Amino acid sequence: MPHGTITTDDLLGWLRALADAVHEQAGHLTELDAAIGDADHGSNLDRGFKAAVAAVGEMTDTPPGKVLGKVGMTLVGSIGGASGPLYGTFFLRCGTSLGETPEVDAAGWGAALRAGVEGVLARGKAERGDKTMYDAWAPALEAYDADLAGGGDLSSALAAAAAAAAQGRDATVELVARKGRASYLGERSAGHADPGATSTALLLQCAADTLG
Amino acid sequence: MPHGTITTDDLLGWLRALADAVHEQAGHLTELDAAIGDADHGSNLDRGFKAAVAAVGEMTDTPPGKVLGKVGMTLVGSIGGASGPLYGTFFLRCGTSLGETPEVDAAGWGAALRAGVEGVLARGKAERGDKTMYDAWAPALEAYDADLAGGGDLSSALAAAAAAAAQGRDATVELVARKGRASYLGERSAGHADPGATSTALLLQCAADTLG
Amino acid sequence: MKKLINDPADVVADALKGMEAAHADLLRVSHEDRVIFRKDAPRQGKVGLVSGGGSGHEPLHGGFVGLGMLDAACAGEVFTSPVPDQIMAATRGVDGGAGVLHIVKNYTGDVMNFEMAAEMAAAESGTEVRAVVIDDDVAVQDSLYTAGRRGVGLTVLLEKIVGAAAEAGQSLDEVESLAKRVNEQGRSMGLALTSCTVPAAGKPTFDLPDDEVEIGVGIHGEPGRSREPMAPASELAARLVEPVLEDLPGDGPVIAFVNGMGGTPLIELYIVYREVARILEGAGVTIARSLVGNYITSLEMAGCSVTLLRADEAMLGLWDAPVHTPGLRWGR
Amino acid sequence: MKKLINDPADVVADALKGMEAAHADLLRVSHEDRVIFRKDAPRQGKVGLVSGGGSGHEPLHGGFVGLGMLDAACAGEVFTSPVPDQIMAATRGVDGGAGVLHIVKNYTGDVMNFEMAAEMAAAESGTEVRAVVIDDDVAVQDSLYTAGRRGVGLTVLLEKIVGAAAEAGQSLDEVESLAKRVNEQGRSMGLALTSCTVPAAGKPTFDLPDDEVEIGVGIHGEPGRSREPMAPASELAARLVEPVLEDLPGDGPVIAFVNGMGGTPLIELYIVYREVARILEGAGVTIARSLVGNYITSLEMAGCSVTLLRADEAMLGLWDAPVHTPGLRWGR
Ligand SMILES: Nc1ncnc2c1ncn2[C@@H]1O[C@H](COP(=O)(O)OP(=O)(O)O)[C@@H](O)[C@H]1O
Ligand SMILES: Nc1ncnc2c1ncn2[C@@H]1O[C@H](COP(=O)(O)OP(=O)(O)O)[C@@H](O)[C@H]1O
Ligand SMILES: [Mg+2]
Ligand SMILES: [Mg+2]
Ligand SMILES: [Mg+2]
Ligand SMILES: [Mg+2]
Repeated sequence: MPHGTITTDDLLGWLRALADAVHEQAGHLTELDAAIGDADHGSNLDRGFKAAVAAVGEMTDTPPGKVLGKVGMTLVGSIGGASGPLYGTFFLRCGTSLGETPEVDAAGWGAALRAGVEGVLARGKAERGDKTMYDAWAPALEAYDADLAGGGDLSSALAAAAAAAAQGRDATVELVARKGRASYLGERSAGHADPGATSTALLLQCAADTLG
Repeated sequence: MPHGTITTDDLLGWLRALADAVHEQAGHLTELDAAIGDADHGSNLDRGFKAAVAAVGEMTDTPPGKVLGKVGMTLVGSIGGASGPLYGTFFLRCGTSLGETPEVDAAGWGAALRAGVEGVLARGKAERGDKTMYDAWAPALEAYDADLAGGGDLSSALAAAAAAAAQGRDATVELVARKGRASYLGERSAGHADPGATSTALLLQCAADTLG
Repeated sequence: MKKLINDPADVVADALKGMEAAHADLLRVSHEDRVIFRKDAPRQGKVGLVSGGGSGHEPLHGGFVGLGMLDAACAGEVFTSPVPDQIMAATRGVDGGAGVLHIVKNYTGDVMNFEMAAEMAAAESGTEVRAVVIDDDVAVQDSLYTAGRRGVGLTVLLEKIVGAAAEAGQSLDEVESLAKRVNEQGRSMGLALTSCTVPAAGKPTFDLPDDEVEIGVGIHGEPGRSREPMAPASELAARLVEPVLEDLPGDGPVIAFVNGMGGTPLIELYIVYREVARILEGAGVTIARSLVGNYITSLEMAGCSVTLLRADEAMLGLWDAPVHTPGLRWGR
Repeated sequence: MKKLINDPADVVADALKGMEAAHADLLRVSHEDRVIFRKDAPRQGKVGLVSGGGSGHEPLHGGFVGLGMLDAACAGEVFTSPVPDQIMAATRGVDGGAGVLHIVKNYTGDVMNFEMAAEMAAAESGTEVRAVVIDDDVAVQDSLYTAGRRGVGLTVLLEKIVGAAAEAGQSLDEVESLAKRVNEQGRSMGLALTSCTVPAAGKPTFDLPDDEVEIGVGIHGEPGRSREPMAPASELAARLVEPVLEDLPGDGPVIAFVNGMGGTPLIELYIVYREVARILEGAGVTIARSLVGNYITSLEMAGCSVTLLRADEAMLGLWDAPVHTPGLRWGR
C-alpha cells in the first residue's frame, strides 16, 4: 500500500485494475457510444488497455514516468479512433511530466495530471461543456488541486478527483455535444452520458481505489 | 342465370368473380407460396386475372371459345413464372376445344375442361401426387365426368368438380413435392397446401358459383 | 417492409428507368417489353445472347448486358420468370442472322416461358433459337423427384465466358456447346442468414431465428434444404465447398466465385473467400481466377453462395477477354 | 447478431487475408500493419496516395488500391480510425520520392491519428506529407458547434479523380490542390432504413421502427439528424438531393453518385437513381457521369446516400482515365 507516494508497482496495480474495469464495463461504454456515436468506445478501450498492461507488465524496474510513456505509446498504437490519441496523449504527457522520479508524491502527481489533461486539450481542442471526456478531466483536475491546497493528501485528492469526474460525467447527460461524433446529432445528443467522460471517470475512480 | 348452358356473358361473369376472388385471396396464396416457394403466386395470379378481365371485358359478342383463348393469351403474357404458362395453356386449350359454339352445354364444357387439363399436363408433366395444381385438376375432371355420367346436369357437375378440387387441394398438404419450386425442399415441403392446387380449387369453386 | 421504392407494383418498371438513365452509353431499354438491350443490338453476324428471369437478382441479368456478355435481358416481375412476349421481343431484337442462344436458369417457370417463346419465335420468324438450361445448384438433388437442380451462381460465369465467345464471332453451334460444357463443369451451393422480402408480398418469405442458418438456399428466398445452427465462417464455408467439390467433375484449376446474396457486406464475403481458398488449398485445387461480390442476389437476403467452375484454358481465356457491362467490366 | 465471420476480434485480419487471396495480382497486404499496398508500391517519382479509416465501409478504402487510385489503404478496426503506426507504415511504403498525400475523412479520430502520423513521419524520415480532409456531408452543420461536416460519399469520387492525377505524374502541389478543389465542389447526404451491427458490439447500433427512416445518417451507424416517417423513394430522394443541391457551389455538369449503405439491393439503388436523375433534370442540372452501387458502405445497413460533384473538364477527364482496383475498374 502506498503511503502518500506512487511507485511503479502502484502504477502497474492501477493499470491492471483499470484494464479489468474497462473490460467489465466495455459493454456499457459501447452502449453509450451506440446512443450518440458509433458503438465502439468499449471495445476500443478494452483492446487498448489490454495491450497496455501486456506492454508494461514486466517493467517493474522502470521509473513511473517511463511506464506511463509506454502506456501512452501503446494506447496510441492500439486504440485508434478519437479516444486513442486522446488517452494516448494523456499518458504520454503524464509520463514526460514525471521524468525519471522513482516515486511520485501528491504534488508531482498533480503536475502530471495537469500535463496529461493539457495534452487532451491540445489534441482535442474541446471546451468545457462540449460533452467530451474533457468535461470529466477538467473538474477532476480542479478538485485534485483544491483538495491538496486545502491540506489533503494524495489519497483524499485522488478521491476528490474521482468524485468530481463522476459529477462531470453525469453533467454531460444534459449537454448538447459540440465535439466528436456526437456533435453530428445536434440536439438529439442530449439525454445521454458521454462515453469518453464515462471512461475518464472510471479511470480516475480506479486511480482513487488503487493509488490512494 | 344459365340453364344448363354457358354463354359468353356467363363466362365473363365467371372471370370477373374469379378475378375478384383471386384478388381477395392473393395474400393467402402468396403466404402458401412463401412457405414452400417464392412468395409470388398471389401477386402473379392477381396481375394475370386483372389483365384477363380487362382484355375480354368488351368481348360480349365473341363466342365463348374465343373469349377463353384471349384469356389464355393474356395470362401467358402477363403472369410469368410456372403458373403463367400452366393457367395460360389451360384456357387456350379450353378455348380451342370450344371452337365457335355460341353456347356450351354440359358435355361441351366437360370436353373443354379435359382439353385444358391435358394442356396443363403436357406443359408441366406433373403426375398425380407430385403436389401441384394437377392434384386439384385431375380429381375435378373425374368428378365432373362422373357426375354427368350419373345423370347430373351442368350445375351439379360443376359443384362436384369444385368439391373434388377442394379435396385434391387438401390432399396436397401431406404430400412431398416432386415438381416445381417446392420440390427443392424435399421432405420439408410436406405439411403445407400447394399454392397452385389452392388457386385451381378457387377457380373451380368460382365456376360452380357462377356457371352452375 | 421498408424499401427504397415507390409502389411495389412499379419496382421493376422504375428500376429499368434507373438503369437506362445510369447506363445510357451501354444500354437501351424497351420499357413496353421490359427488355434491356445492348445499345448496338442486333450486331450483324454475331450470335445473339438472351437471358432473363425474375427480377431481384441484380446485377443479374440486366447488369450483364453489354460488350462481351449478353445482348439482351428480359426482366420478369420480382422472382417471377419473364413471359414469352418479352423473350420473343428480346430474341427478335438481337437476331443478327447468326442465331440466338437463350440462357435459362433451371426453374419450372423459366423453362416453360422460354420454351413457349422459342416455339413462337420459330413459328413467327424462323430465327434459329437454341437454349442452354443452367442447373448448377448441388443443394438440390437432380432426380426424378425434383424439378432438377436450380440455376444459380454459375449463371454469372457462364454469361461472361459464353458472352466472350459470341463476341469473338463463334458460331451458334460453338457457343451452344461451350455453354453446355460450362454448365457441366460448374457447381454451386448457397446459404442464407436472413430471408428477403418480396415487395408485393410485403413481409419476409421465411423466418429464421437468430441462431440458425438456411443451408442450400436458392436465390428466390425459397427455403433451403436444411436449417442448421449458426456457425463460424470457416465451418459455413466448408458446408458449401465440400458438397460442391464432391460433385465437381474433372480436375485442374477452377474459377472460384464467392457471391453475396445482397444483404451481406463485402467484408464478410472476403472472410468467406479466405476460408474457401484455404479449403481448396487443402484439397489441392488451384484457383486460377476468382470473383468476390454481389453478382446474383436475392434482394436484401443476407448470405452467400460458392461456385466453382473447372475451367480449361479456353474458358480462362474467354474469362479474361474484355467485358463492358454495368455489373462486370474489364479490359475496356 | 448473425454474420459470416469467425471471431468478432478477427474480422479485419480475416478479411484482409481474403482480399489478399482474391486480388494477389493487384495488392500486397502487410498483415502486421494492416495496410493494403498497391502491388508495385512505391512507384518512383509518383506522388503516393494513402487513405484509410475504420473498416466496415468496403470496398472503401482497400478496394480502391491499385492503378489510377490509391497506393495504400490503412484498415482500422470496424468503424475505428487506424492508428498512427499503420499510417506511418503506409506512408513509408508508398514514398516514391515525390511526396505523399493523406486522404482523410473528417472525423475527430481520423484527423487526430493522421495528424500524429504525419508529425511522426516528418520527424522520422523527412517525407513530404500533405493531407486533404474530406467534409462533404451536408447533414452536418459546418460550424463551431460541431466537429464539422463528415467525410462520406465524395471520398470515392475524390480517390478516383486524384488517383488518376497522381498516376498521370502530377506533382504533390498539383495533386493536393486538385484534392482540395474536388472536396470544395462535392456534397453528399445519406439516409438509413436499418441500423448496422458492429461485430464487437454484437447488437444493432440503433433501433429504427418499421415506419421510420434516419435522415442524414453517416457511415458508422451513427444516428442521423432526424427521424422521419418512411416515404416513397421519390420523396426520400428529394430529401437527399435538395439539401445537397442547395449547398453545392458553382454550376455546370455533375458526377451523380447513388451509393448503397450495404444492405440495400441494387434494384432499389436504381430506383433511387432514377428519382435523382429526375430531380436534377427538373433543376436544370446536367449529369455528366454517374455511379450507382455499394462503394462506401456501413456494414449491412440498409439505406443510401447521394453525392453530387460539380466536375470541370479536367475532373471528368481524370474520372474517365483507366482505373484497376478491386472495387472500381475500367479502361484496363
Ligand atoms: N475533440 C475531442 N476532445 C476531447 N474528447 C473527445 C473529442 N472528440 C471525441 N472525444 C471523446 O472521445 C469519445 C469517443 O471515443 P471513441 O468512441 O473511442 O472514438 P470514435 O468517436 O472515433 O469512435 C467521446 O465520447 C468523447 O468523450
Ligand atoms: N410442373 C408443374 N406441373 C403442374 N403445376 C406446377 C408445376 N410446377 C409448378 N406448378 C404449380 O405452380 C405453382 C406455383 O406457381 P407460381 O408461384 O405462380 O410460380 P413459380 O413457382 O414460378 O414462382 C405451384 O404451387 C404448382 O401448383
Ligand atoms: Mg466511438
Ligand atoms: Mg411462386
Ligand atoms: Mg416465382
Ligand atoms: Mg469509432
